[in-house]
Amino acid sequence: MSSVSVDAWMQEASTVITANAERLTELDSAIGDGDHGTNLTRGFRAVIEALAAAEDELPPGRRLILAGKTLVSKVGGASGPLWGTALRRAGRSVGDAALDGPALADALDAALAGVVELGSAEVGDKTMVDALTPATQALRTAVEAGEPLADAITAAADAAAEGARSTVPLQARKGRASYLGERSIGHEDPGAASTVLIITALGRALEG
Amino acid sequence: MSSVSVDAWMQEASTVITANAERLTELDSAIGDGDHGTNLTRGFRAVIEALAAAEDELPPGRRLILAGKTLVSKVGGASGPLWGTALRRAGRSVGDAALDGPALADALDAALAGVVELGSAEVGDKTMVDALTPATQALRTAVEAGEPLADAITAAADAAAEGARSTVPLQARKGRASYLGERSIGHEDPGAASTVLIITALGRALEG
Amino acid sequence: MVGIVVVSHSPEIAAGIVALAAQMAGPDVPLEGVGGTADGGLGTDAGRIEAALDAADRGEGVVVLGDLGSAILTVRTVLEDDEDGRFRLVDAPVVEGAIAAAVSASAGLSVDEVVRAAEEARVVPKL
Amino acid sequence: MVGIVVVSHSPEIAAGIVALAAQMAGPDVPLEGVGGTADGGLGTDAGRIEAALDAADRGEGVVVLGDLGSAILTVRTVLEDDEDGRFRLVDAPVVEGAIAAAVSASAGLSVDEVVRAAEEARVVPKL
Ligand SMILES: Nc1ncnc2c1ncn2[C@@H]1O[C@H](COP(=O)(O)OP(=O)(O)O)[C@@H](O)[C@H]1O
Ligand SMILES: Nc1ncnc2c1ncn2[C@@H]1O[C@H](COP(=O)(O)OP(=O)(O)O)[C@@H](O)[C@H]1O
Ligand SMILES: [Mg+2]
Ligand SMILES: [Mg+2]
Ligand SMILES: [Mg+2]
Ligand SMILES: [Mg+2]
Repeated sequence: MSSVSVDAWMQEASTVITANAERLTELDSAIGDGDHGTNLTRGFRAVIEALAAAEDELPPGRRLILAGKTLVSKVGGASGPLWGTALRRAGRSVGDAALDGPALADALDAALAGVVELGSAEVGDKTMVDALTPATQALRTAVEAGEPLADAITAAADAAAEGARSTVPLQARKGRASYLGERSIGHEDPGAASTVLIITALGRALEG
Repeated sequence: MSSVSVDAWMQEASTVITANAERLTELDSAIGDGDHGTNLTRGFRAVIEALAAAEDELPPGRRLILAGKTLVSKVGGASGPLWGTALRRAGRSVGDAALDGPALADALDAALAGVVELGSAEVGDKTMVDALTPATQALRTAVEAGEPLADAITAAADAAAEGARSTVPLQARKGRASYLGERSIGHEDPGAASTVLIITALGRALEG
Repeated sequence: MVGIVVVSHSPEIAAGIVALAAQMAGPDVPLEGVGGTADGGLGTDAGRIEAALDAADRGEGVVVLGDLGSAILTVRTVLEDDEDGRFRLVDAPVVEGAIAAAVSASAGLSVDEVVRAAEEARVVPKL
Repeated sequence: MVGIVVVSHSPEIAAGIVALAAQMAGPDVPLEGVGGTADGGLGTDAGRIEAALDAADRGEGVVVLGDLGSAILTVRTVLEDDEDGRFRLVDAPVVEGAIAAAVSASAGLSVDEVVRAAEEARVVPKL
C-alpha cells in the first residue's frame, strides 16, 4: 500500500511554493501586505534544511512536528503559526506510523482542526480554511471509498482548488484582509491559493 | 482702583513656580510622570520671553492670549493645553480693559470654564479644577462684597490652597494619575498645587 | 482622500503606527505621525501637531487619534480655532483605530465613515 | 510581580509602548517588548517572543498583548505547550491595554486583575 513521504512532501511543497511565490505575493498585495509568497518560501526552505539535519530514524510524525515548529519560528506572518500548527497537529496524529491513506485522512483532519482552533475561521471567511476544509473532506471520502491514495490526493487537490476559487467573491472576515472590508471582494485569498499548492504537493510525494 | 498687571502676574508666576519646581515634580512623580515642575517652569519662562518681545501697547487681554498660546506650544504635558486654554479664555474675557476686580472675576470664570470644557474634569476628580473652582468663587464673592482686590486675591489663594489640600484623599479620575486607580489616593494633585502658586502670584502683581 | 494624523507621547509609537498603517492602507493615504516633545521626551508638541494636521489635509477631512488624555488635550487646544470641522478628533485605540481609519480612508470613504471605522476599533476582536 | 509582554508587528511600536508604560508604572514591573520579524521587517518572531515571555516571568504570571491578529496567532502557537496558565494572552488595545496592565502590575495586583485592567482598556474613555 502506498504512503506519503514527509520529506518528499515538504520538498515538493517547497519547490512548488518557490515557483509560485510571485503569484502568492501578488494575491497578498491585493488584500494583505504582500509577503505571503516570501513568507512560505522562506519557511519551507527552512523546513527542508531542518529535516535534512534531522536523524534518519526520526519517524514521520516527528518529522511533521519538526516541520511545523520550523514554520512557526521562521515565518513572521499568520501563515507561520497556521501551517506550523497544522503540521504539528498532523504529526501528532500520525505518530510513528506510515502516512498511508487512512493516516493521511486523520492527519489532515487534525491539521484542519488545529488551524480552526487557532484562528477561529469558518468556511466562508475567505482564508486557507476555505481550501483545506473541502480538501480534507474529499480525501477522506475517496480513501473510505477504497480509491488509490494517488487518486484520493488528486480529489483533495481538486477540492482545494475549487475551494480557493470560491474565495474570490467573498469578503474577508479573518486575518489582515478583514481590515479591508468590502475591498477584499473580488480577489482570491493567498492562503487558500498556497493551500492548493501544498495539498497538490502530496501527490508528488507518494512512495511504495 | 487697583488692577493686576498681566506681565507682572506672569513674571511672579514664573518666579514662584521655578522656586517650587522640585516640589511640583515630586508630587507628579508620586502619581504621574514627574514632569509637572519642569513643564510649567519651561512654559512660564517662555511666556516671559514672549511678553518681553511683544509690543508695549498690546492690551491686557491680548497679552494673556499670547501667554496662553505660548504655554500650549511650549509645554508637552496636560498642563500646557489646560493653562494655555485658561489664559486664552481669560484674555478673551478681559479684552482691552484693565484687570480690575470685576474683570479679574470674569477672567477667572472664563478660565475655569475653558479648563472644564477642555478636560471635562469636575470638582472631586483630583485635578487643578479642585483648586481653581474654589479660588474663582472666593474671588468673585470678595469682589462683589466690595473688598479691596488685594484681599480678594488673598481669599482666592486661600481657597485654592484649601482645594489643593482636599485632593489628597481623593482618587484621580482625570489625567495620567487616573491610570493609578486607588494608588493615587493619599497624594496631593500636582496641578492643584501649581494652581495655588499661580493664583497666589496674582497678589504680587497688583498695581495702582 | 481623508487624511490621518496619529499623535503619541512617544516618537517611536507614532512612527511605528504610520509604518504599519501605511503597509495596510497603501501609499495613497495622507498619514502623519507626531510623537514626543520638542526636545525628544515623552509628551506632545503642539507645533509639530499643527504641521502634521496641515500636511495630512487634502480637503476631504482629517481624522486625528491620540494615545493618552494629554495628547487629546493638546490636539483639542490646537484645533480650538478650527471651526469648520475639517479636523475630527476621535477617542479610539491609537494603533487599532489608526489602522482601521487608514484602511477606510484608502478605500475612498468619507470622513464620517473613517471616523466610524476608527471608533469601531474599540470593539472589533483581534481574532 | 506580574510581568507584561507586548508583541507588535513593528519594533518601534513595541519599544515605544515599553518606554511609555515604564514611565507610568515605574521601574519594578517586568516589561518586555518584541516587534518585527527576525530580519527587522513588519511581522512577528516566535523565537524572540519566547525569550521575552521568559524574561518577563517572575513566577506570578505574565500578561501578553498583541497588536494585530497574526501577532495573536504567533503568541498562541508559542504558548501551545504552556499548559499551566502562567502566560495570559489578552485581546485588548495594545497601547492602552499595556499601560493599564503595567500600572496594575506595579500596584501588586494579581494576574487576573491585571488581565481585567487590560481588557477594560477597550472601554475606558481617553478623557
Ligand atoms: N485567523 C485565520 N484563520 C485562518 N487563516 C488565516 C487567519 N488569518 C490569516 N489567515 C490566512 O493567512 C493568509 C495570510 O498569510 P501571510 O500573508 O503569510 O500572513 P500575514 O497576513 O500575517 O502577512 C491569509 O490569506 C489567510 O488565508
Ligand atoms: N482632564 C483634565 N482636567 C483637568 N486637569 C487635568 C486633566 N488632566 C490632567 N490635569 C491636570 O494636569 C496635571 C498634570 O500636569 P503635567 O504633569 O504637566 O502633565 P502630564 O500629566 O501630561 O505629564 C494634573 O496634576 C492635573 O491637575
Ligand atoms: Mg501577508
Ligand atoms: Mg505579514
Ligand atoms: Mg506630568
Ligand atoms: Mg508629561
